[in-house]
Amino acid sequence: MVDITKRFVDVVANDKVSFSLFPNEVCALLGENGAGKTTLMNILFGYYLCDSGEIRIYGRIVRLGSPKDAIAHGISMIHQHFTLVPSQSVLENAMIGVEGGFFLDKKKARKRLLEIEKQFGLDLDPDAMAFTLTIGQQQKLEILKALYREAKILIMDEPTAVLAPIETRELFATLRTLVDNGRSVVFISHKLNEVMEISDRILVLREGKNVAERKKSETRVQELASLMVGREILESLQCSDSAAGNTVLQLKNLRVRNSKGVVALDGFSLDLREREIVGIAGVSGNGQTELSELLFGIRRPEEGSIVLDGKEVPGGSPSAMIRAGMARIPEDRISTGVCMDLSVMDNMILVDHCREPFSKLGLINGREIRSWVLDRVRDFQVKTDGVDAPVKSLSGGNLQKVILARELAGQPKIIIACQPTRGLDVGAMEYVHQAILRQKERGAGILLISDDLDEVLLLCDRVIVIYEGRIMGELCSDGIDRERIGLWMSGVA
Amino acid sequence: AGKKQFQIAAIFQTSIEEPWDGAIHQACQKVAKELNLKYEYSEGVAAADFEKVVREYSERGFDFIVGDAFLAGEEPSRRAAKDYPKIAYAFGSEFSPQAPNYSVFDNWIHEPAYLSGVIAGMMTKTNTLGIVAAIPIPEVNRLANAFKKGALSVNPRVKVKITYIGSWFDPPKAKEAAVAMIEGGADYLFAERFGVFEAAKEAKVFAFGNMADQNSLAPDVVVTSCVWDMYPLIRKSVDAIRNGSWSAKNLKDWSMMAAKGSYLASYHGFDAKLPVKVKTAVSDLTKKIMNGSFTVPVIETELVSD
Amino acid sequence: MMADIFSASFITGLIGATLRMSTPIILATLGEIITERAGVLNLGIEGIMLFGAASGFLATLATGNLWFGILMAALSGVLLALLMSFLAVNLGLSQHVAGLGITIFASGLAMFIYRKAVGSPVVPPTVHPFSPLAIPFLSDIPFIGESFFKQYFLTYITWALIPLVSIFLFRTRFGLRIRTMGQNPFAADTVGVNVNRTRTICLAIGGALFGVAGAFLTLAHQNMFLIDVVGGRGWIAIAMTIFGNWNPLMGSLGGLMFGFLDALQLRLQSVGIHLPIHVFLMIPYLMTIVALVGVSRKATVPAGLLKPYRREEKGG
Amino acid sequence: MVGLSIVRRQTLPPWAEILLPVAAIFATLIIGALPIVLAGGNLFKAYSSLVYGALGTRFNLLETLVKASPLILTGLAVSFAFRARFWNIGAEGQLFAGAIAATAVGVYGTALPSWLVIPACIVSGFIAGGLWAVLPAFLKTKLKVDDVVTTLLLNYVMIHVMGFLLYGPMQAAGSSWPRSEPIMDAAHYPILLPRSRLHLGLVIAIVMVLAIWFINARTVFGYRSKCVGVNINAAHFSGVNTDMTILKTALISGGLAGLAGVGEVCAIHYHLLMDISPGYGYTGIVIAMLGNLHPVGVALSAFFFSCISIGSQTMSRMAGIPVYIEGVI
Ligand SMILES: Nc1ncnc2c1ncn2[C@@H]1O[C@H](COP(=O)(O)OP(=O)(O)OP(=O)(O)O)[C@@H](O)[C@H]1O
Ligand SMILES: Nc1ncnc2c1ncn2[C@@H]1O[C@H](COP(=O)(O)OP(=O)(O)OP(=O)(O)O)[C@@H](O)[C@H]1O
Ligand SMILES: [Mg+2]
Ligand SMILES: [Mg+2]
Repeated sequence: MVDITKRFVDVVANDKVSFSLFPNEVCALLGENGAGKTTLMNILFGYYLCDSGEIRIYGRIVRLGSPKDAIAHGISMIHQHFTLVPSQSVLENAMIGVEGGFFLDKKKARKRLLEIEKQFGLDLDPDAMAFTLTIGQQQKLEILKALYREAKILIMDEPTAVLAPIETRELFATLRTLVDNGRSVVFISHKLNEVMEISDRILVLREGKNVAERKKSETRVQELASLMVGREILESLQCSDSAAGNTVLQLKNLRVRNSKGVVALDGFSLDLREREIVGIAGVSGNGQTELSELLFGIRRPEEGSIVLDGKEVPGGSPSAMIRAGMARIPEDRISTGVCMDLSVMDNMILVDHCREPFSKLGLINGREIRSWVLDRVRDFQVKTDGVDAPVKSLSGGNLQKVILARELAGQPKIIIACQPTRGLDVGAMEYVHQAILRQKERGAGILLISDDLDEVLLLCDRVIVIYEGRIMGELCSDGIDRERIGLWMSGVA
Repeated sequence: AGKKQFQIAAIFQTSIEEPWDGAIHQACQKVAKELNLKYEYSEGVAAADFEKVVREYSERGFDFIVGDAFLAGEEPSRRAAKDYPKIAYAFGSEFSPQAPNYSVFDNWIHEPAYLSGVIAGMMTKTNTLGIVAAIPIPEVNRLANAFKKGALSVNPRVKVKITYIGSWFDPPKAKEAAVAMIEGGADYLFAERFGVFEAAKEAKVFAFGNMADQNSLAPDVVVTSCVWDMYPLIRKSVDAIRNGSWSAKNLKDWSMMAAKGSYLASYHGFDAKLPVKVKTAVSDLTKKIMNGSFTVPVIETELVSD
Repeated sequence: MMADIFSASFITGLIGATLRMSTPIILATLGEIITERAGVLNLGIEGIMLFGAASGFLATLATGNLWFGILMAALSGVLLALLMSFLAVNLGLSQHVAGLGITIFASGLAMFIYRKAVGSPVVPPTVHPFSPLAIPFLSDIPFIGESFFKQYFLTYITWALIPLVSIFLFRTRFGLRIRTMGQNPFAADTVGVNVNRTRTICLAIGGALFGVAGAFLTLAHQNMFLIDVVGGRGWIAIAMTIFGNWNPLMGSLGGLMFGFLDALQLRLQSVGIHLPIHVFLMIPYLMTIVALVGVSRKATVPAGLLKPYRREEKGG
Repeated sequence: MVGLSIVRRQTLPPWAEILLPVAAIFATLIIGALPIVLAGGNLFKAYSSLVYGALGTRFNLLETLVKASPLILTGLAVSFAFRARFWNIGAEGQLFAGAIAATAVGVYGTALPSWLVIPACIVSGFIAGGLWAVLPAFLKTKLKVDDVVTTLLLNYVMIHVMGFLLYGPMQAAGSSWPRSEPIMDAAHYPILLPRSRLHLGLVIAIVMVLAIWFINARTVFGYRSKCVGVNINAAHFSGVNTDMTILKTALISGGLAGLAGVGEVCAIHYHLLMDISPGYGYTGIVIAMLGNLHPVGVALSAFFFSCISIGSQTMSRMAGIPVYIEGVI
């Protein structure tokens, strides 16, 4: 790809970016949120048309007008948000678009799929419905889809953002197999350690421009981080080690079923105290989501009780949780965190709008709200065109800042943070981590639910590992033993 | 009247394909052509727009405004008539005329309906007759009852089935209603609504048309039809307006057989098929009705299948 | 009276009528299922059916050929569906508005061309319609022969279409693509399936079925065209689509239920059982709502329904 | 989630939001021209007579305003519901419900002091229409039943309810037609201008436009209803009682449609009949979308539709074009 330029209405997402990829290599694409990585890859995938520049594949200039063209040239892309159809089986998902004849020949397709699975060591039941798959399995399915289309070039947009360490390791093994079999991979990630682990070559973008290209052997994490952000990053968090206080959240013997009626949490108990960060680690899909839903008040426990700040609260009421002083940072920012079509101001006030002085007797006090939101935007350094800009115009990091600003406004006693840095670049991640630590210093009890073990280990005072809805074990920060945690996460006691 | 061309306006709540409004429309057209009058009409006038349309014609100086006022048009047309006492109004209505200028009329075709009942009663082999009707309102019930009375007058053993299809226009449904009756044994059907003849044709039974001569729809099936002819009514009204003798009246007499406002249509192909006995009975009765020695009873209650 | 109801002829007649009356509803439901599976709610259905009824009738009136009429009905259904597609798929207008607009437009146009063609005579023109086709041998079976195998050809076709549409949706390449884009158009696009084109094709198939469903009313069940022939059957098909959980078999079952209640109601009247007609006419609607409550929990609403699909490119 | 990410960063510039409906109007006028030409009409004459018919004389203008009143109300009803993603296709049935209630008060409420009759009609009509909309909203929130279908089906149920009443308990004595007794004089909406049909309904409609504008812009409820529409999960998560918000939205939406029905009974027909609305509820959907779901936009587009409807009647008479083209346009 040479001199690719892509403009959206008001931003230049790619400005004369050049990029090349060689056979048998993993090339990483690095950059802050909004640097233009996804855009560049979407152009390579034929999903966007570039305004100028040219694309050459094996030396020949090609025109990629749609994903169909790209697929024909052996390019497949696995998007950040998976493109699976939940109500269809693995097999059906894999064969869409390359079904062969008029009728679906599932027998033949299945044979081919199983062959591919064997060749690359990916095992998935072809008849499983996509919605029953864990995130890691869904990703395998995406890779299978690509291989089913005989992809030579595989683009993966932040594939590890949603994976647990074990899954990441599996993915990397798969990627290695792919590369050894003559495929090339473009790997986008914000996790610099991973980038250093898997890639052969690293390309850094900033504000839509090439800034640097490094061989893995010639660089270090620190250098990459400063290349990305344009300044030094010091992920050395300092926090006064004050003793934890009274218990603010007590979960006793909870049993929770998920929407499919399966028991997702069983016999789950936990104490959270003031000035304490407790981490929940585990491979995703082992009850973390249900735990967060329970604490957010959108799911009811079947058994057990929740005691918030000394008072027992019934499940199933978000407002009861909020009233009891709980702040919630949701896992899925877009679908449960914000209203994408509404302005920064509207989103910022979502929780507190019915509190005085923001509203009185059912009437909204626009002036109060505006000045308060302006303060918040300033405090949290949200980058936006103004408080009236719709939040969908914000980058992922800034979106998360809006949520933090909103949730941390009321000096909450308890904070439930789910995957708070998923998809964020190192700069934003640093910011979020610091915000969490500041809350701890202030006296809040924080429950951190994260698939990112590094993050959990970095921030938490205690780590609880769950597996299939049960607590496998608990460790204090001074006795951290990665090996043990890894075993617990895979269900070995 | 005067030097200015005489102008008629008609206001219809349905489209002019609907037989009731169609009858008025045809008559107006005929009279307008015959006497070289100006004729304009509005069809499909929504209930909410009725008053606007009446007033618009009144304002534009039409001499004679006719139409169907049932339901939505009643009050608006009467209110307008009060405001324009010089203009003559005649509306299809279930209520009384309103002095000085608002007359009412209706489809008084119970007489031919009675006659067709007589034919059916004499001809039926199964002693079962059927009526497919729209909605149980007086205009419809009147015909259904007359048909039944006519049949019973010549054949006391006859049983009459009736189905109201619940709408003015749903031929497929009317057909299904007819099929059901035929399967229940009916062999002569009174088709108050469109849709019946197809069923009769398939099952080789017979039917009577309504409102217009509908023989052409199914010549093998339609014995005869009860025709409503608005021509005499419109013609006589125009004459009365022109010579200044217009007053608010119930114009129903002009829709009766005696005034040729309704009649039994020609038998067409059935002229040869009907026994002489039947034809004489009908023509005798017709004479009696015309000269007033026999009056067909008007019953407007809802009919239920025997 | 009760004896009438339990007589064999009442029951065979009832079944026969049920099949006839449900035919247009089932046809339209199948069309709507295909369209909605692809992610487009076509509220133009009522108007397209009416237009099909008119154009099919007029074509037959002009040529005397019934199959030509059916063909024209299907074609005009396709044309209107393409207009819908242009508005709702290509321009991405709200599917509600585009659909209702099509219904208003098509109803007006149907009446307009009908007037143009035949004027407004006292007695409407008629055609010689399809007659019921008795299938040899099968129609001689006692009871069921009379009700099931003496039907219009189009009714047989409709019944054949139910499994065919199922196979089409669940067993063919095209069906897989349709289901995919109804659930997740983005997924379909990223595997190289042209979302908008496929949606257009589905709309066209649906439009053809709507047109034929309308023509069934004027060319088989009846032999004339009148303004209200369709009488809300299109809206019922929309309800049946959802009632049937976007499944051709279940949707057709719903259509059958509707036909049954209507037929039953007419037949009870003719044996003198006098129900308050309006209460009775309400029942099918209420039953549909009750049924919806029952199925809603497992409803698989196509997630892409109502959402126009564009790549960011076009919007930006 | 995926769907969201597609439209994620796409905002239309504000001029496009205004231009789009205008373009739509022009498109319809051009498409509408086709059959006019086919019918052999003179296009210029046709459109000028349309404008004349709608606005040309005092009488025509006032008639246009008369027709605009119910259209504004149904348009508002739909827009208010749609804003909260409550897909209310049932304004027609809610209008009927309001009309029935107003008639009941207007006919049987003889014991009421006369100054109270009109307010009683209005309130009961609002409540009846509202409750008829709350039913599908309840099914939606509690039982997850699709609201598009239930609201649509309930229209038909209401038509039959009305049929039942008008052929049964509410039928006027001495009439076998489906009509009620006339409402008492005290229930007649006052006429605003002499020698016209312009009535209180227009004032009510305009007050409602302002009220909805106020609710949307300034109240907690309006804000919640907007959030629920944009992302119900996020709203629920943030402690908004989403079920309650939808139910209240439905109540107001149905109530507005009910008011349209009250107006038709108390100012146009003075009794209840089956054809009380020529599809005002359905037109309301198109009006709401054309008005961009904004109350002022709704008022303008309702006025526009009223012009088209009134004007095209004149057009068909003057330019010799069949009235069915009205539907086409
Ligand atoms: N469809 C679009 N319309 C308008 N602007 C867009 C669109 N897509 C992306 N952008 C803008 O282009 C820039 C680059 O976005 P892109 O998604 O490529 O960033 P990224 O590097 O992938 O970021 P992240 O790390 O958050 O995934 C951003 O400023 C973004 O707001
Ligand atoms: N698990 C759940 N799934 C779906 N909906 C739920 C669930 N739990 C609660 N709801 C609904 O969400 C809405 C908001 O509930 P919530 O309990 O927060 O309101 P509340 O606290 O009772 O009332 P208020 O808003 O007056 O404070 C309620 O209408 C409730 O029925
Ligand atoms: Mg990205
Ligand atoms: Mg609440």
